[in-house]
Amino acid sequence: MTITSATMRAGIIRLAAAMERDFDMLNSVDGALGDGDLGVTMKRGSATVLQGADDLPEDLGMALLACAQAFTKSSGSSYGTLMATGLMAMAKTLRGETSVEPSQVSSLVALARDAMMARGKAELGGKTVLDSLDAVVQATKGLNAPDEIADAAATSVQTAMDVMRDKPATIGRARIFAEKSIGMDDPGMVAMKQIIIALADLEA
Amino acid sequence: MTITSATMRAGIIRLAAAMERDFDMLNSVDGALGDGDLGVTMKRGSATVLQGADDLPEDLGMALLACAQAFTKSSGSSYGTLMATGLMAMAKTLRGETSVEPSQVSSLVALARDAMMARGKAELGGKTVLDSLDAVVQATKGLNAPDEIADAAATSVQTAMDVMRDKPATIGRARIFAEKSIGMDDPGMVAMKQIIIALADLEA
Amino acid sequence: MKKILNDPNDYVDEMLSGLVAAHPEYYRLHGETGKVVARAQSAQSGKVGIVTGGGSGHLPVFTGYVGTGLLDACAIGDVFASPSAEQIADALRCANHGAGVLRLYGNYGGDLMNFDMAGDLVEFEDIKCTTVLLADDVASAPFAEREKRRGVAGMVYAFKIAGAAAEAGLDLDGVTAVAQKAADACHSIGAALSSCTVPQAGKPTFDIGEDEMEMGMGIHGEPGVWRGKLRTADVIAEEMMDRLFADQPLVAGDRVSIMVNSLGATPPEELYILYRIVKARLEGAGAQIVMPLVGRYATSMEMAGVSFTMIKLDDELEKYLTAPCDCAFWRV
Amino acid sequence: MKKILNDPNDYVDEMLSGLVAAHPEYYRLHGETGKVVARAQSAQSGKVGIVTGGGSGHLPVFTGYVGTGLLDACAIGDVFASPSAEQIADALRCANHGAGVLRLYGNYGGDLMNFDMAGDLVEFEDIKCTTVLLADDVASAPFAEREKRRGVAGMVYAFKIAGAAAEAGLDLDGVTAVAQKAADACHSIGAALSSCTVPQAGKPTFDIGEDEMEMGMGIHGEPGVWRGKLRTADVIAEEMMDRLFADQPLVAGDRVSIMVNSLGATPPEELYILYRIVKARLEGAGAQIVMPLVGRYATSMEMAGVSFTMIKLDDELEKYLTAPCDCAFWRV
Ligand SMILES: Nc1ncnc2c1ncn2[C@@H]1O[C@H](COP(=O)(O)OP(=O)(O)O)[C@@H](O)[C@H]1O
Ligand SMILES: Nc1ncnc2c1ncn2[C@@H]1O[C@H](COP(=O)(O)OP(=O)(O)O)[C@@H](O)[C@H]1O
Ligand SMILES: [Mg+2]
Ligand SMILES: [Mg+2]
Ligand SMILES: [Mg+2]
Ligand SMILES: [Mg+2]
Repeated sequence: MTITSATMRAGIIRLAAAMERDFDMLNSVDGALGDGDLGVTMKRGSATVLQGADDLPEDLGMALLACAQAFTKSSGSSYGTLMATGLMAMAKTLRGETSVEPSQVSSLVALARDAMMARGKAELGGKTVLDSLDAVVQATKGLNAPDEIADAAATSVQTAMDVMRDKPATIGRARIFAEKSIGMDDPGMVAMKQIIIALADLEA
Repeated sequence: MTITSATMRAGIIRLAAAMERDFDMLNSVDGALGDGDLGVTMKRGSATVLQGADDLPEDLGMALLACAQAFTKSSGSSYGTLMATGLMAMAKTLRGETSVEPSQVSSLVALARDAMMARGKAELGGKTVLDSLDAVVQATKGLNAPDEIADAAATSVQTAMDVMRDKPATIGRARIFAEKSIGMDDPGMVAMKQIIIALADLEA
Repeated sequence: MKKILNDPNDYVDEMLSGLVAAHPEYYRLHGETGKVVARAQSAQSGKVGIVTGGGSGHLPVFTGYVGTGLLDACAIGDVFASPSAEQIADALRCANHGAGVLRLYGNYGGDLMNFDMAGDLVEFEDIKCTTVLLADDVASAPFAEREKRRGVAGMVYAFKIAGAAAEAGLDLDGVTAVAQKAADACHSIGAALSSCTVPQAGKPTFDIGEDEMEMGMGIHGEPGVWRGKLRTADVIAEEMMDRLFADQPLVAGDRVSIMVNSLGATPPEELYILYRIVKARLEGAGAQIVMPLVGRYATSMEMAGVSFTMIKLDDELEKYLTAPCDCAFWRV
Repeated sequence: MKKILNDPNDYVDEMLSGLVAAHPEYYRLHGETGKVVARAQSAQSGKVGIVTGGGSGHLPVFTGYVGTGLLDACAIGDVFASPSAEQIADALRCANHGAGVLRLYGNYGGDLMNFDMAGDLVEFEDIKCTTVLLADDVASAPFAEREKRRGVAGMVYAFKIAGAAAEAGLDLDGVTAVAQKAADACHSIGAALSSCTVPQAGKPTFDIGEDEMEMGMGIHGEPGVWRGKLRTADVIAEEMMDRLFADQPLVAGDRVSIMVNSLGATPPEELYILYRIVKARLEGAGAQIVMPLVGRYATSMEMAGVSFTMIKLDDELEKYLTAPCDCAFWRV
C-alpha cells in the first residue's frame, strides 16, 4: 500500500476530528506554563487543511504545500509555523510525485525535523516537538509495513514524552519556568502524540 | 482708641498664631465634604501676611493691599481668593488713611462682604462665609467701643453658624453633597469664627 | 499609590521643571511663582495674547497647549487645584503683546474667582482682558442651564481655534468672538472606568467596583449620571453619541470634528474600537467628519475612561481648526 | 477587566478598522488577512521597503509607525501574539517597490520563525529580503549575550532611522547597515508598576502588590531583575540610568538621544518628573542630548510603568533621526 493524495485526504479527516476533540486539552496543557493557545492553533490549522481536502492536488508536493499554507494562514503561534515548516520541507522533495512508499516515512519525517530545527534554532534533547519527531524517525527507520510503521511511530512519541518528562523546558514560553516544568509534559510533544495517533489511525 | 498700622500688626500676629493652631481642625472640617485644604490656605496665607508685618506701611490702604496680595500669592483656593477680594475692597477705601475709627468697622466689613459676593457670584443665606460677615456687619452697626465691637462680632459669627447649621450647602464643593451637609457647619464659617476671635483678641 | 513620584508636594514643580527641560524649544517658566509656562519665543508685538490656567494633572491640558497657533501662557495650580490670582496675573502680563489678552479656561468656581481677581490686578497696568469660559460637559447640567456646565475636553478645540485666530491677526474682540463661538459649539460627554490618585491625597479619589463604570463623570471625579455594570464598547459609544445628539442634533451636510479622548489609562487600541461607532453615527446623521482627533488630549492622570467632544463647524471655525499649530504634544 | 471592548476575539480587528477609519490619510489595510497595515499612499518605485510586525497592544508600536520616513507596511498579530507568516508575506509583497525589503522587528521566538518563513514564501516571487532584529532590553540578558535580548522601545529609534535612510534613497544593503547600526546603538530598561490585561485572557497577566514594582520587566510581563517596594521617582531613575550606563558607558562629547516612555497608564506628568534625573545624569556624563522623546512611544496597553531607551549617535544616525517623518502618532 503506497501513500497517495487519497490516503492523505483520509488522514486529514481523522486529524481534523482529533484536533477538534483535543481542543480544550491542548489549550490547558499549553496554559500551564504558556499562553494556552496550542488547541486553537491545531484546531484552526487542521480545520483549514480540511477545507482544502476535497481539492487536494494529486501531486503530493503541491498537496503538502497547501497543508503548510493552511497553517501559516491560520496562526502566528510557534507550533503552527513549525508545522508549516516541516510540511514545506517534505513538500519540496515530493514535488512531482503522486505516490510515496511507506518505507520513505522515516526519511521524510527526518527532513521535517531538520527544517524545523533550522527554523526554530533549537536542538534535539530540549524537550520539544523535535524530540517527538526524532523518535519517530528512529523508530520507523528500516520499516516497510504500514501497520508496523504506525505502531512504531505511536509507541515512540509516547516513549519520547516519558523520557523527557523530568527534564526542564529549554525552549518557548515554558523556558522561563524551567524548574516548574520538570515533571510536566511539553505541550508540543503532547500535540505531536495526538497527531501521530490520528494519522496512524489508532485509538487515542 | 483708633485702629492704626500698629494695631493691625498686633492682630496679624494673633491671626497667624491662631491659624497655625487651627491647621488640622480646618483641614478636617473642609475634608468632610470638600478637598480638605482650608487649614492649608489659612495657615499659608496668614504666615505670608506675618512675613510682611514688620514692614507694614503706615497707609492703611497699602497695608491691607499687602495682606490681600499675601493671600493671592500663597493659594488658589476659593477661600484665599475671597479673603484677598474682601481685603482689597477695604484697601481701596482706606487708601491714604493712617487711622480709622472703630465705628467704621461695620461699614468696612460690609464693603468686603459685597465685593466677595460679587466675586463669588453667591448670595446671602447660602451658608457660606458671606453669612458670617453679614452677621458681623449687622451686630457691629452703631457701636463705637472697641470691646463692645469685639464681643458683638465674636458672638455674631457663632450665632450665624448656629442658624445655618441645619440648612443644606449651596455653594462650593459641599454643594454636591447638599443633603449630607445638613447638620454640619460650613468650613468657611468655621474659619471666619476663628479669624474674628483672633482679631478681637478673645479666647478661642 | 501606583505613581512614580518623590514628595507629593513637589509633584507639580518637578513636573514643570522636567517639561521645560525636555522641550526648551517650546516652553519656558515665567515669573516668580515658578508655575507659569510661556512660549519659549514670545509672539510678535501686536498679537492678541491667550492665557489659560487650571489644575495640574490633565496633560497635555493645560500647559502642553502653549505654543504657536495655540496659547501664549498658562498658569498652573496644584493637581486639580486652581492657580492663584497672582500666578494668573503673571501669565496675563507675559501674554500681553500690546493688544490685550483673552482669558480662556474651564468653568470652575475657583478658577473663575482667580481669573477675575487677576484681571483686577493687571487692570492697573493697562492690560485689557476678555473672558471666554468652556462649559461643554453635557452631563453636568441640562442644555437650558448650559452656563453651569463643567469645562472638559472641549477646551482643546477652543485653544486651537482661538489660537489660530490670534495668529491670523484678529484683534481682541475678534479673537474673543471666535473663541466664544468655538466654546459654544463644543459638546462633551465622559465615562470613567477607574479613578486616578491625587498625589497629595495618596489614595484614589473615588472607589468603583471591578466591573463598574460611571457615565458622565467629571474629569476630577465629579459625580456623573449613572453608575452601573461595565457595558461593551459599542453600547458605551452609542449612549455617548445619543447624549451628544440630544444636546446638538445634526442635519445632513453638517460639518463636525469629533475628539475621542482617553482620560489616561485607556489605551489607543480601545479608542479606535469606539471610533468605529462614532464615525458610523456621525455619517448616519449625514454629517461630514473634519479632522477627527483620537488620542490623549485632555486627561486625568491615570484614570481609565474616555470622553467624546463634538464640535459643529462653520467655515470660520473649520479654517482656524485646520490651520497650523505647534507644541510638544500636538502639531497640525 | 477594566477595558473598553466588545468580544475579546474581535479586539484587534475592530481596533484596526477604527485606526484606518480615523486616519485614512495615513493608513490602509492590505491583503486578505485584514491584519496588514500599509501606507495610504505607497512610496515611489525604487525605494527600499521596510516591514515590521509583532503582537497588537503596543500602540503606536507597531502599526502606528507606518508612514512617510518610517515604515512601509506592518503585519500585526493578536494581542501579544506574532502575526502569521502569511500576513508577513503579504506585508513584504506590499512593501516591495522593486528594491527589496528590510524586515525590522523585535527579537522574539515566534516572530523570528514567522518572518523567516515569510521570507521563504516571497523568495519564490523574487523579493529580496534582509533582516535586522531589535534586541535592546539590557535586563533580559548580559551584554556578552546581547543577541538573546528582547526587543523593546528601541524599535522606535530603529524605525525612525532606517525609515529616513530608505527615504533618502539608500539601497537595501545601505538601509540594512544603517538599521543594524541603529539597533546596536539602542539600550533599554523598563520598570513596571502594574499589569495590563490581554483581552482574550480577561484578567491581569501578572499579580503585583499595591506597593510593589518590578525592575527590568518585559513589555508582555516577562520577569525582570528584581521585584520589591515601590521606590521614589528619583531612585528609580537613578537605577535605570545606572543600568544603561553599565551597558553603554558614555564619555564627554558623546551625542545621545533618550526616550522616556510610558508603558501606558503612567501619565506624562510622571515622565517629566523622571526626565529631570535622566537629563542630569546624561549631562553629568558630559553627553549632549539630541531630540529627547518623552511620551507614549511603545506601550503595553494599560500597564503602569516606564522605560528608558538610550541611543548613542554618530553623524549618520543623528542625520536620519532628525530627518522629517510623518504618521498619525509622530511627526518630526
Ligand atoms: N524554537 C522551537 N523549536 C522547537 N520547538 C518549539 C520551539 N518553540 C516552541 N516549540 C514547541 O512548540 C510548543 C509551543 O507551541 P505554541 O503554543 O504554539 O507556542 P507559542 O504560543 O508560545 O508561540 C512547545 O511546547 C514546543 O514543543
Ligand atoms: N462662591 C463662593 N461664595 C462665597 N463663599 C464661598 C464661595 N466658594 C467657597 N466659599 C466659601 O469657602 C469655603 C471653602 O473654601 P475652600 O476650602 O478654599 O474651597 P475650595 O478648596 O473648594 O476651593 C466654603 O466653606 C465657603 O464658606
Ligand atoms: Mg502557546
Ligand atoms: Mg501563542
Ligand atoms: Mg477646600
Ligand atoms: Mg481647594
